[in-house]
Amino acid sequence: MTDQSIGVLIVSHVPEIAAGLERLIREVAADVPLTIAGGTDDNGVGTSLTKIQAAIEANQADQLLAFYDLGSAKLNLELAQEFSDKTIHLYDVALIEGAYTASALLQADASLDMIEPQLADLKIK
Amino acid sequence: MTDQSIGVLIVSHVPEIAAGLERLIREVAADVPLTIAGGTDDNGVGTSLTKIQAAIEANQADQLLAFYDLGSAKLNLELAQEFSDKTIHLYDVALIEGAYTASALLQADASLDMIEPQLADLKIK
Amino acid sequence: MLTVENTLKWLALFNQAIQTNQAQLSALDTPIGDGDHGHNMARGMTAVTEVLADKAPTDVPAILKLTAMNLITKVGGAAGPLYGTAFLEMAKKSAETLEIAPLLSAGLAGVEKRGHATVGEKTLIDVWQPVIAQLEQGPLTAEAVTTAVEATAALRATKGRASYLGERSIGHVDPGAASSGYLFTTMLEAGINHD
Amino acid sequence: MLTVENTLKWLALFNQAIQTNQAQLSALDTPIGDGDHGHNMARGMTAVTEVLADKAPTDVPAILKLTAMNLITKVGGAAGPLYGTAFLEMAKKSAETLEIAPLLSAGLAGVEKRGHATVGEKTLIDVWQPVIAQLEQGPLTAEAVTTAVEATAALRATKGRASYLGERSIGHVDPGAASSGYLFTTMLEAGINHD
Ligand SMILES: Nc1ncnc2c1ncn2[C@@H]1O[C@H](COP(=O)(O)OP(=O)(O)O)[C@@H](O)[C@H]1O
Ligand SMILES: Nc1ncnc2c1ncn2[C@@H]1O[C@H](COP(=O)(O)OP(=O)(O)O)[C@@H](O)[C@H]1O
Ligand SMILES: [Mg+2]
Ligand SMILES: [Mg+2]
Ligand SMILES: [Mg+2]
Ligand SMILES: [Mg+2]
Repeated sequence: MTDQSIGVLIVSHVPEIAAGLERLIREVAADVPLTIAGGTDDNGVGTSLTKIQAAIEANQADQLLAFYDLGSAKLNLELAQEFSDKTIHLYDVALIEGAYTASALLQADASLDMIEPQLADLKIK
Repeated sequence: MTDQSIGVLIVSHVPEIAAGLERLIREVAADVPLTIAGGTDDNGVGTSLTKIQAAIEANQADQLLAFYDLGSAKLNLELAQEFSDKTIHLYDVALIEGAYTASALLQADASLDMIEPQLADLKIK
Repeated sequence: MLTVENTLKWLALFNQAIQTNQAQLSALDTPIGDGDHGHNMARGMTAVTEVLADKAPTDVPAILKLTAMNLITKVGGAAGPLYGTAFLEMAKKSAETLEIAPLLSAGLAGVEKRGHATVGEKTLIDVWQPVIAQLEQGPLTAEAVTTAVEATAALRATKGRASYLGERSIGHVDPGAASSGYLFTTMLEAGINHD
Repeated sequence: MLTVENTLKWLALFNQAIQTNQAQLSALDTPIGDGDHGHNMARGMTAVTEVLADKAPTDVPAILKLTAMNLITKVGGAAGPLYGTAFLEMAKKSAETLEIAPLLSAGLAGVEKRGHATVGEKTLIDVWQPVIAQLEQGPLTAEAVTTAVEATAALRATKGRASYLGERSIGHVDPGAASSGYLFTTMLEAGINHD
């Protein structure tokens, strides 16, 4: 149903936000490869390069659309991007609204060319 | 430290997102009156007018800055707004980034006049 | 013309239709939404049915208001505040008239205000609007209702969850339009039509 | 000029300074951030110290790289990727030269790239940049370091958590600038200065 080669990666400072957003998205995008990294290694508020790398590896897709909440998550995401073989597209958009939109569109078989203009409207960072 | 008459109200379709966002905000805005309404009455994915009204009442402030994730939360928020005596300002901005910004600024004693232009930059709905 | 009797009959038939077609309504909500519209409406109408069985109000405005409050608080999705507001506005209007066209028209105005939506956005409004237009001129037919429901397939959604899909929302019937289809076909079954 | 000996001494002294001033660094992070900078840096430097005690590498590039990897993975806040990238770039550069000014300069370039930031944005960059400028011309003094740290109070933050506060970030010393202050005063204590 969806192009399994494109997946979604969610990075939040808080484990509950990442898990909750996955729950929200699963209702509209059951088949999209989606992995999350929330909080620090001990589930505190922050981000973890190790968790981000694990989420990248665990994702079945080899091309990822990545979303994050606050700036320091982006710093770690970009580090992970440099270390990874996968193609990671990083979007400076609203986390919840952006990840939801991209996932819903992927589920409906939209191409990256259709998704990116919609994400552009959500750019706030 | 903060103007206790202005509080923050968070409405999300998912209980975990609302609770996680409260956790994120508490790190930077310990003293801001902040209440949340997440999910349906049985903690499913959706929104509940009853939960929103309870969060409005539980908030110590009588002026609330309200943030939501998806459109159907806004429908319930506006109903709650009509039923409530409090002044509720509803912002069509990115949920996480908007509520975080407003709370951090309230904690730093910023006035509504200072907060609203910053929120305007986060408008995406 | 609404009476206590035909209003209660209408709501009972609408509840039955929703319960029977719950799976279909949720299936319509799957490709362009979150797949819960049937479940949401069934939860709301179960609550309405229970509360009406408990203490049946003896006037039309009270029945409509009780329906509204239960839909608002029990549905859990966008349909709750929307149908709830529709019944709330109909309840208010019913103090003034019991003719169906102006009542539904007041309800539609409530939906449009609540949803910040208008005709052509692929929502239940696209069924309410043609239904009311026909009722204002003469009797409504079940065929006209079905036609309006099916016509939503061609529309591109610009409100609600389906709007996130842009172009990809085209080709699917709107679930809220479908549940409103049942609202109007059961209204006809209850004998309520152009007066 | 970095040697294995003075580099290890520098990192040990920096760790001590961070542990001693952990509460002060977190306090600086409270009005304009989330109050964890001291905790973050202490966690990172504890990991660095443990790993260096475990197996002390015998060349400067390896020490710097090990420091980088532990800061990147253990700090948990923005400071992790930033200090980590700084040490990683210094490690790379140290294959070429062991002079301190060009090493720190490579580190600063890494921080600027990683943080998409430049001088004047109220970050650690506002300490690194004047420190390097002075080292390029002659010996660095502890006073110059302190002056640079304190000068961040007057700046308005445009990067990191403090940037959310806009005008309200003015009047507070930047926590990352303060921890970098300790990095450079301990560097002097370890006997590392303009060659
Ligand atoms: N803003 C709106 N204005 C009018 N109708 C809307 C709006 N948003 C959603 N709808 C209607 O609600 C229906 C979806 O209801 P439901 O599935 O119960 O809500 P949710 O999307 O919250 O899960 C849509 O099919 C559409 O007809
Ligand atoms: N984009 C950036 N560029 C440069 N420095 C930054 C950036 N973001 C944050 N910093 C620095 O990091 C410090 C905060 O570190 P820390 O408290 O550990 O991170 P966090 O904000 O994630 O809790 C700031 O005081 C600032 O010096
Ligand atoms: Mg739905
Ligand atoms: Mg729903
Ligand atoms: Mg911090
Ligand atoms: Mg932090």
